[in-house]
Amino acid sequence: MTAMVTHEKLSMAQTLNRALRDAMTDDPTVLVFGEDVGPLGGVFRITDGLTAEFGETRCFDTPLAESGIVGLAVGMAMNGMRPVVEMQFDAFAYPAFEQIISHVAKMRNRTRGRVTLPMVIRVPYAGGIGGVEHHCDSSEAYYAHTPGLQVVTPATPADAYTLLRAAIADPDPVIFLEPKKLYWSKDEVALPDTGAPGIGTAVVRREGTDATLIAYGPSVPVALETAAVAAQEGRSLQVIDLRSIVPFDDATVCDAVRATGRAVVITESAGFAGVSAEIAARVTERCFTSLAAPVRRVTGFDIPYPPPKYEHLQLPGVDRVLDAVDDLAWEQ
Amino acid sequence: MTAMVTHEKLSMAQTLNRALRDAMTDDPTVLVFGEDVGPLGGVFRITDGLTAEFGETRCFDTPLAESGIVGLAVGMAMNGMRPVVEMQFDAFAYPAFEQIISHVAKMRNRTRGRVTLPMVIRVPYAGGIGGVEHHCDSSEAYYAHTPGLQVVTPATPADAYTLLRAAIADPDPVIFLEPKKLYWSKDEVALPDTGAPGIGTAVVRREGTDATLIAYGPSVPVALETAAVAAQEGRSLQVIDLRSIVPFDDATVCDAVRATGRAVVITESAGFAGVSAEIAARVTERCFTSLAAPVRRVTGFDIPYPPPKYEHLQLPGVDRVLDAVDDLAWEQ
Amino acid sequence: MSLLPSDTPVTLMDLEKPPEDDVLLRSLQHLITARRINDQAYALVRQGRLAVYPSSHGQEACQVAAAQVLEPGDWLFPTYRDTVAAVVKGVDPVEALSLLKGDWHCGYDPREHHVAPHTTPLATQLPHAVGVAHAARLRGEPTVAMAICGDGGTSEGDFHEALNFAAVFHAPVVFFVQNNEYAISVPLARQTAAPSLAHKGVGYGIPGQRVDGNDMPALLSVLGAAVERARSGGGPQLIEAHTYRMQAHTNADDASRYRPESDVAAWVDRDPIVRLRSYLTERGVLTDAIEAAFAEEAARVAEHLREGIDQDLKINFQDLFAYVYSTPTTQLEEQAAVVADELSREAAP
Amino acid sequence: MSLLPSDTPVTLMDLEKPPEDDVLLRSLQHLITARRINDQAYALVRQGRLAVYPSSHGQEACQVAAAQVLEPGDWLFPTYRDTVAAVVKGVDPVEALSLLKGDWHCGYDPREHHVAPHTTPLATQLPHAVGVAHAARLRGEPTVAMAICGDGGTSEGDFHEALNFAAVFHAPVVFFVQNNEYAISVPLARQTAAPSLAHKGVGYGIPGQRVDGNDMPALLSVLGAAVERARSGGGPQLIEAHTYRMQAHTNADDASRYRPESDVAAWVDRDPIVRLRSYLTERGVLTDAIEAAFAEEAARVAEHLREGIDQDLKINFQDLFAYVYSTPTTQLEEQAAVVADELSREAAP
Ligand SMILES: Cc1ncc(C[n+]2csc(CCOP(=O)(O)OP(=O)(O)O)c2C)c(N)n1
Ligand SMILES: Cc1ncc(C[n+]2csc(CCOP(=O)(O)OP(=O)(O)O)c2C)c(N)n1
Ligand SMILES: [Mg+2]
Ligand SMILES: [Mg+2]
Repeated sequence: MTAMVTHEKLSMAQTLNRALRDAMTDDPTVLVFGEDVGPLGGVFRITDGLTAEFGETRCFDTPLAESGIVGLAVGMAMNGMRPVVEMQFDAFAYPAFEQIISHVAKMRNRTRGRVTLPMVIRVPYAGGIGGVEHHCDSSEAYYAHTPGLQVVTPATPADAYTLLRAAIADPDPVIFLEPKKLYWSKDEVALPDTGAPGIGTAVVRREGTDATLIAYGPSVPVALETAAVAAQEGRSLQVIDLRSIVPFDDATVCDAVRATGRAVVITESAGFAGVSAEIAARVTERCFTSLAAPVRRVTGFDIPYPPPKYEHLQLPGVDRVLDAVDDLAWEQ
Repeated sequence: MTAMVTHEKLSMAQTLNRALRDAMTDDPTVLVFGEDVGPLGGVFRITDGLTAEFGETRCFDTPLAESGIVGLAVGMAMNGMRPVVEMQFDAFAYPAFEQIISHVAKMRNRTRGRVTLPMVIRVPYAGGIGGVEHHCDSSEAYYAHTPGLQVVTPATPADAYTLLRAAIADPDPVIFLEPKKLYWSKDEVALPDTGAPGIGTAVVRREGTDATLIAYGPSVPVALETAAVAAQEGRSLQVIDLRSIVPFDDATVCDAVRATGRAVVITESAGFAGVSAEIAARVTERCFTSLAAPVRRVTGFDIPYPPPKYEHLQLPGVDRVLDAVDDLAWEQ
Repeated sequence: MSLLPSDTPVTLMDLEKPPEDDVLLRSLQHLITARRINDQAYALVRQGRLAVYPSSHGQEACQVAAAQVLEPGDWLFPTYRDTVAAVVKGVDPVEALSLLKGDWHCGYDPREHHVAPHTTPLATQLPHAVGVAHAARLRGEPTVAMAICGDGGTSEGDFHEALNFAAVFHAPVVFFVQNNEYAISVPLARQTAAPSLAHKGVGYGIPGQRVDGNDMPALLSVLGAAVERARSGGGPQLIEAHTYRMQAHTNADDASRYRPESDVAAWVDRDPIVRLRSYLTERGVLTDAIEAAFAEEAARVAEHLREGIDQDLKINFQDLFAYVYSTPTTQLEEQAAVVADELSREAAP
Repeated sequence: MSLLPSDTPVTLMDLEKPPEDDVLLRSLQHLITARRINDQAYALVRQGRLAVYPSSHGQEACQVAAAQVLEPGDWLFPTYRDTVAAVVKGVDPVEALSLLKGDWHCGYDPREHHVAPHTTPLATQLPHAVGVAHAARLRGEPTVAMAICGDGGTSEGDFHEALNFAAVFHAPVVFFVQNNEYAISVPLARQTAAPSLAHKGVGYGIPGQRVDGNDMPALLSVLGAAVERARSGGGPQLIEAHTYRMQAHTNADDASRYRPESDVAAWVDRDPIVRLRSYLTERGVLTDAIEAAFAEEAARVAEHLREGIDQDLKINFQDLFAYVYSTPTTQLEEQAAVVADELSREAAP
């Protein structure tokens, strides 16, 4: 983590808003559009004030149609703009799936680099906010499995700023997943230079020597909390925040696991064929001889996201992670 | 494999057609619809003759709209029918993604079992046929990661028949993935009772003692061919055909790997966060102490499916699988 | 034909053949109960007993009409905003609101009253309605499907595909667009450049009609005729009702960010209940006694709602795993065992 | 206004102001070359030198007109069937066909002639056209986007969303529907119950027009006017050209399974080339010498195509990994190394 003296206590919602504002100020081709992002400022207020400040050609509401929104962004990116679009909630990005998979992810490749798509698709995702059905999906695996997309997800207000600025500046498309439950979490942040690294780099959020917890987005605070509890019980857990799912930072993750010899991967999404499976598989492939125990996964169950009153049972929590840590063949 | 005396040499396309015909004969609520499935019989002729035999209320063409097709099927399934719909190619199922993820997969759960959807979505998938872009996607991970879907894929004409019949008879939705390149592969098959097991069961396609190759759909023949070559080199490779990705047959797979102590997973799809990652991760979780080497994955690269003249480089082939087998720490 | 008067919104249309008085009295009773449910639910949210409520306050005439014109065997496809329509079709309001209480997603049995689970992903219920109607038609049943969506929902691809499928298959569906002028903060002008949403029928070969969405007799007449046309082989119908969202999108929304209060005020006079009440009073069929009975019934329903919502939820962790498939997979059984083990250790002293 | 004569398809429309003769001569030249490309490509498939070819044989007037009415700065959005339109807009036919030869997906540089990569997922290119046009408009550029789709494509959700976005943003897009009566085997009647596809404009507030798709002067006139309306701030336009797919969907298709040859025969007389040729001959502007020159030019292009397609492909495995991202990820570098290693071992003695 950055040792820089910070200047303001800001929520992730605020730093995301600042990132959009600063990017729009610096580059007139940056445009923001989607559903309710204009005068309302987005249902999470991430685009608050942008229409007022930059006018409604720079930040505007579209008709209610996600495939149209992403398709419009593709066309605008083909013609000199840097669109940043908002999908209102995770599950409401699904109508845009064909545009994302067949065009956003592939345009550069199918034109042999002649047409590039500098665009960002912002998706508030995951649960923990007591939301009703279709408002809490963890959809990262769909994107992460699709070659040609970059998939990024911040866990801190500082990362939110730096990663969103990097995503907007990137020549290629980025799926930018915002953990809804962290929108209101605050932190001291220095802007615009937070000191955070860019896309593709994982960071060690907490040092530890006994085992490595690997997490991203909404699961990072769970990992940190678990490490704090474990420390009281005499166990030293290291916490890695991936920040970027694609590209994946093999070096940081594998160095960490080789040092501790044990790992638990934590994700909110359903486990089966999810990002947690990829992490477990690749860490095992690369660190097998260093592993004292198989990499354990603590994930959402393989069920549709449950109703609000049941979500505490679905979400990986400290106790469930501690159970997994306990399972890591300590008797050896 | 079944020891039954077989009666006919049939291609997978033919047994799929037979399965549809027999299901429609047995159950008047079974309907087939999609694009070009009527008089044309489907671009792969899987629905050949059904309109002629059952009339155009039982097998019919729809307007060209995949979300509409799947949505129509949901409604018909809600009202007493058993629709079997065809997506013309893998990538052309993406427009139906929202319907599949938010409705097909969730209807039973969100209505606490009061509304069930007995429906099958047939998707010709994967490559190896020299197809142009959007005609060779391996899309199984998107479905397999989605709780509430069953994901099935046959590798033999017999399995094609039995699994499709089982899928149609199932009370819950099934994504039925048909490996395009195997449509024309023939085998002796006894119909209707092929002796093949139903959904959820993996089978050992070839016995072997040194290592286990785990494959499904289009990769099964690759695994078998590899095992044949390896046998000549003195290595005994066991081949498992998953048949059903969801539900996953942990027992068969893990028993096999525990016995050989080594495993290679083969899939055509991009490796990152794909089904191969899940298999590697869960086999490792469950068989860690039996493993002499990390489970290796041989998969498509993490690139959009390449042009026809390049596909031989992308597809897992015998040599690449043999290389992976060679890597399984034999010196131990 | 349009039944939307352009300049006299506070009176009712002169209908050639208005609905019978007893039908309209039943409508008024429903309207009064509907308003009461809307306001009660809103209050429950303020008290923290419901998580959120997308109210149909001001749109009750659309809600009541959509259900009142249906036969028991007909299907209703509601959105998140159409709780009251579901209730008029027969669903217990407590069950209809259990989703918003945080209990299991669809609180009612859709098959009991032929009310589909209320749908949130916009316009995705429309193809389902076509499927239900087409299946019924194949079996020779006289079922009609009433599929509701909002003005915003008309922009989604599924709206297009559903209307087109219905037209091509000549399915007995009435597509009922409640145009309340807003999709959350986005006004109709950002949703379409067409002269009306009813014009969208033209591109599918579906007859489209506009109607004043706050005029109960006109709604019954237009929707009733549409249902009968659909039932008798006339194919799908598109009806746009022009109404207004009197409150914020949900209580979580702040409408002052995007529309002035004065806009809302202009619609107060067009309140569907006031208009129907004065019509029936003028006709001399609405007495104080009847009004009192309606109010009492509405109060009873509100009380039932309060009590039902107040019931403590019994959380059963098994429910998480029980309904994903008809037979749980071994994977789900293993996962259920994890939770069972956790809970038993928590419960242990 | 419709420029589609209902009963006199073999003559041309009487236009008030037909295109100038020199424009039409250029059209004829393009038509002759276009036909030649179609037939050459078809032959190359039969010879196994192209994998597949969705021919626009019979639809060449649509192809030529769509490109001929555009300025160099305007964008064309073709489907898989619109190779010839791309060529008229400037793309080298060898490059345009490299996808179907099995070489890299998009054989040409879309930015060079403002021709988007031909799109296979139906209707998905339409929102892109809206985006390109809207971006140009925001920058004050006079660009128009010509977005082509088929009759089948109009049923997709993206068609709806694109037209609606274009209308709401008043984007300078001409949506050009080539109604060739079939979507593979599915006839128009299964695609829509609307009186015409041009009627689909009504639901978006977009003017829709029908035109005889085999009448070159009418197409130039209608499409040209649409482009100019779009360019001068008139917003999006929808044009349906009624034409016919004379051959199977692609050579891999067997049209005899779903349509009788006699249907096709009825369209032979309406051939757009024959009709334009006789018109120009009657007007006395088409001489034998000009015809000979056109034929020579077409032969030259066909030869260029044959030679280009005959070139052996140089497969460079690095290309697999080079264009996924602007900077390859470490994962892709590792994967490229796997292939490099395999190839080097194969090459080793
Ligand atoms: C596919 C999809 N995209 C976005 C949303 C988020 N959302 C919920 S309601 C709403 C506005 C809908 O407006 P309208 O259709 O007019 O219905 P109303 O709320 O006015 O009744 C939006 C954008 C959603 N539910 N589904
Ligand atoms: C989304 C999608 N679904 C299905 C297909 C498969 N497909 C390719 S062409 C075609 C028919 C298209 O018909 P139409 O739009 O009329 O164009 P035409 O081929 O007649 O030019 C179909 C179904 C596709 N390319 N994309
Ligand atoms: Mg609305
Ligand atoms: Mg066509």
